[in-house]
Amino acid sequence: MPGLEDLYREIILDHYRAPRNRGELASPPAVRAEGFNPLCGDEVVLYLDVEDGVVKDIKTAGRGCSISQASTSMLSAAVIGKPLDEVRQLTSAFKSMMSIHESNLENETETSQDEPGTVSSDGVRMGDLEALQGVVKFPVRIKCATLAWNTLTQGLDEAAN
Amino acid sequence: MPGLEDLYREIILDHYRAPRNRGELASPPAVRAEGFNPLCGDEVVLYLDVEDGVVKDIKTAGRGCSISQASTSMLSAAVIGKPLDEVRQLTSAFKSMMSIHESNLENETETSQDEPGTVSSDGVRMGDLEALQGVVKFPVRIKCATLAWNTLTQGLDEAAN
Amino acid sequence: MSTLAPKSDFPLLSREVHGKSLTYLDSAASAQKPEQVLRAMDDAYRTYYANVHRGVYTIAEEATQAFEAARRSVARFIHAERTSEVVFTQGTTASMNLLSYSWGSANLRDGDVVVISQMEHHANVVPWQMACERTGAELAWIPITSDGHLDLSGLESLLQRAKVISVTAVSNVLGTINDLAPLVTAAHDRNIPIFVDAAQSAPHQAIDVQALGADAIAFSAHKLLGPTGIGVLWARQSLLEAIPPFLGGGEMISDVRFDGFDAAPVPHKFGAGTPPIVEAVGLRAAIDYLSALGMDAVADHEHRLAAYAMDRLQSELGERIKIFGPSNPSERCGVISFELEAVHPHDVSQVLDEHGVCVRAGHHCAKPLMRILDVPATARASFYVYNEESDIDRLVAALDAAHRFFV
Amino acid sequence: MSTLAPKSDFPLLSREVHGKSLTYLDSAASAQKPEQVLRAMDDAYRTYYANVHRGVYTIAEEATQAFEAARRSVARFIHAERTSEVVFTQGTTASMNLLSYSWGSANLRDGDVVVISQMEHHANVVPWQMACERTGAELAWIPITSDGHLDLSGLESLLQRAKVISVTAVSNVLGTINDLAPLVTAAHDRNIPIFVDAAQSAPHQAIDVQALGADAIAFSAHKLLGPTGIGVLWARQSLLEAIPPFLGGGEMISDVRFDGFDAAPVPHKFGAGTPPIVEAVGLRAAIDYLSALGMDAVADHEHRLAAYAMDRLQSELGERIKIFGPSNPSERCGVISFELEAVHPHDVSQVLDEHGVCVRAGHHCAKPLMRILDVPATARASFYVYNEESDIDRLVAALDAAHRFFV
Ligand SMILES: Cc1ncc(COP(=O)(O)O)c(C=O)c1O
Ligand SMILES: Cc1ncc(COP(=O)(O)O)c(C=O)c1O
Repeated sequence: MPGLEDLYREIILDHYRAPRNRGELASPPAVRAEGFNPLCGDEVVLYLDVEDGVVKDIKTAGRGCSISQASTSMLSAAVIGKPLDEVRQLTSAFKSMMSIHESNLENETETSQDEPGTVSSDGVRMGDLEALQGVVKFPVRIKCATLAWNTLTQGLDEAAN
Repeated sequence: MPGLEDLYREIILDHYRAPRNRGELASPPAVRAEGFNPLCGDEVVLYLDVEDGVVKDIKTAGRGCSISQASTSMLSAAVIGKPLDEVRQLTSAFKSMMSIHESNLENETETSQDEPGTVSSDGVRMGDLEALQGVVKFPVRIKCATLAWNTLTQGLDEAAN
Repeated sequence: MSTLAPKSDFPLLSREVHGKSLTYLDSAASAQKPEQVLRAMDDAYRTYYANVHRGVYTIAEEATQAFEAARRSVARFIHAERTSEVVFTQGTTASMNLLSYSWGSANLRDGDVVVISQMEHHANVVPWQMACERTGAELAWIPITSDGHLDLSGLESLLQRAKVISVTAVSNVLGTINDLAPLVTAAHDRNIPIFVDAAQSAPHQAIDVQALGADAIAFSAHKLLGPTGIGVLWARQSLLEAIPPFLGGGEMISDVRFDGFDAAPVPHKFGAGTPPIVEAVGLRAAIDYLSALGMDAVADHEHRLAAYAMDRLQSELGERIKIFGPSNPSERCGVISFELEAVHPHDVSQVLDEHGVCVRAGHHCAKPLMRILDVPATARASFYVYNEESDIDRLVAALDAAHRFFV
Repeated sequence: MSTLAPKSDFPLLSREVHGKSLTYLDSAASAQKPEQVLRAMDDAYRTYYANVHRGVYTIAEEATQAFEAARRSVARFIHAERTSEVVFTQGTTASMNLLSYSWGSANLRDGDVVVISQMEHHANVVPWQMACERTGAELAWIPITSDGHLDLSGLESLLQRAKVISVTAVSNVLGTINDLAPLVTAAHDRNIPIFVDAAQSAPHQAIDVQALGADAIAFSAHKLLGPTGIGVLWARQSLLEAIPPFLGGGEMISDVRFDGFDAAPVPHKFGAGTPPIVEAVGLRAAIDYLSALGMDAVADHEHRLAAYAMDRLQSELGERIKIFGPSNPSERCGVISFELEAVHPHDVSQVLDEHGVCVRAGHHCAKPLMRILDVPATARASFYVYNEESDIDRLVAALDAAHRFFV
């Protein structure tokens, strides 16, 4: 049985207690993306200022559990100033760490049978984000961790249009 | 556990094999009443010739199991030539022998907890009809036995109008 | 200072979680089952299982008798006038849908109003929203007071074009025991029916549908020590007779022709298909179990635990906790929703689980109420016959630990 | 000359009736349950029971995993492309009603035609009669041949204004295994869907919904060694997404506001209310049990018993018995309906009960077919994995005795 310390690493609690990049950006020009987990009510709002293929600035809002809010904060710290291709790599590395199968005969929230992902297979450096790895041992909470990242993808797609 | 001989008394089988008063009466003037057991498909048709408060003639048709058809045959033999008040007494004596509760908190087909009825409490002479007493030990079949009598009541009500 | 029912009757309660003994405080979501219920069901499958109705052979007859005996048991439990007023469904949700489809299609028209309250479970909201979409009727919402009671001050105007009132007897979030009498009177003064969601009241207090005066009530077996897969709709015979059938199929017909069908008499008219046979046996065993405890004793026990819990939570956690719903414990069932300062309900529930304490976190299928309370979710502890004061002590200790962990 | 599954796995089969050992020949009405299924359910209630979805604590998570694992099990059993195409309902009847209400309301209009067959169970007749009443559509009936097969010679004209075909895979009266391929082709040539009542096929032969090509199928757990209270609707993802929700309530929403609701994604959109949780666990155990036997072996076993039964019944009872349905046993499942000369089916069943032999007597929820066969009722013997030749020998002997008794 995984223990609480696997889920609530110190760095996660730190991001939860002192979230980075909280605030708003005028939208437009920034893109505003909103993510919502209907099952638990978690809410994530991202303001993205994308210029010349780089995430120039990001602000976050929303409310929810420690995992969703810490994940949002960590995401903001991880992507700020990064070129879009790196951000996309990081996103897919993060999702693969969360081992979410989109395979048909598996349930959406199902975790893989293999060992939970360590550092991404593509060799992307995850940094602090690795602290969220423990979440995969708590399948119900995976959606909390991925909500911000799904919202980011949504926002970047919108920014691309 | 009651045995088959309780249900299928010799006299019942006799009425089943050689039903009395089979046939039709022109209607009108005779009243035609039809009864139907939706659960098992038993069907009883009675032609009643009621004159001056007396069942002058009765003919029967329909098809179904031995109990429903024997009961129809026995009914026809029991009521032919009888004044209506005697017929009504017999009907209620028969139904009480079948111990059907119409009480609200009991199920329609429920049998009583007391001993199954013997000769009717009103002292009505049941004659051959008593042979049908064994049916109460087979709750599923009670509706087969009472179908003809319910149809009779229906027919007599109609004749009274 | 003890449980009402022996804890040892409930096999699951002897389980451990994370090396801790289990403190099950989620009975409002679903109750644990006593041995007596599990054995009754197992025994049915092992000794007299067959499909019901129509079978002539011994086992089929025994199964039918057991199934119909369960219907009588339910009728007695809720003091129904007739057994035939008891319809078995899949649960409260299915019962409310039966009403919203069947009663709704026969009675709701464009511009009519369906009156519900702001504290309804989705099971008593969404079916009516759907019925409104189908018929052009509209919803009107009875508001709630800051103390978590129905606010009936504006009832007159809400009822202007009302065709039905459908309300919960007990809130599954606030624990509020609603006083339904004025609503019953108001409905009947206007010759409209009143339906009651009894999902949270049937398990916890005696119900007398005749004294209550409502026209229909719905509840689920699984919250009442019984199995999943079965629930009850009780409605007045005259109402059941007046409305059209809902689900079509076997058992609910008296004849099927190429050009149409005739419905069977009530209650079979609403019993399409093979019913939850063994579940009915389980429900009966649950009712027997509760009746032996006595429903008044059950209600008292829960009031006692609710009072103890509110007292302990407030005295131990003080400003750090906010409890929703009536401040007077005697106005509520054993359901307590709360917010722990700076800790999200999900995290509360997660940390409590580590202590073996099971509480629910979320919107409790009452999103409209969450909007009114202005929270995305709450944590909820709920008590039943197998709980006692020491369970609440463990809850309080675990909450204290959770708060320290996060703040 | 033996059962396919050990008889000792089925506790009920060791029971005696009237001092005789039991010969259970009514599996088409409902199957008996193996130990493995009963233990899986009992174990769920005893060790990991809680309401599913939304719960954060360990037991709720375990219950949710078990429930969703059952969905995957069903998906694999019928070779569904996606797990999300599997919807749990109360049974075949509820599944057909979901289609007739939800698909029907979105697709049927005045003058449209719904094509069914004369051998349908009421579960695939009455819901469509009701949908026709609501929408103004009409029923058209595929006739049957004298040998008990679908008569497709007039299909073209039946399909003129057709909006859907809904047929049974196997007749619960005649035992006929229908060749659905030409119907699937005809439906898809016209761009209309075809729904299949698989209540009598899913328990008895392998199903591959992708190979079958149908758009939806329905079946019940209780005929498939599983518990009462649960059934399955499988439908293509695109169909489930296109049609509106059926029952409203908790779990089937993604949001509920005062002015309306948003439905959850498939399959939860069709999962209103607390589902039959432990029943799903039981269904999974039943599927595991059948899969271990092998569905092809199950089908072979039944063909063998059907052939043996038809041979023995005809050779021992000769002119005294009339068997309905296909004369070639390889065209039928293990279901044999018959008429015993001069003995009403009810009396047949009653006398057989005295010999410990359980057969069903009645219209088998197929009144339109009874009208075509021109009988008020039939007696029906049906076989499953726990039956063997000696059961049929006892049936034949008891029928002989019944005939002597009455004639
Ligand atoms: C062919 C067929 N369809 C539908 C049904 C109805 O199944 P259920 O009663 O489980 O809903 C049955 C079973 O009686 C059946 O044999
Ligand atoms: C007040 C109330 N109504 C309705 C329901 C729905 O019950 P079920 O999910 O058993 O259909 C619940 C239970 O969650 C409830 O608490």
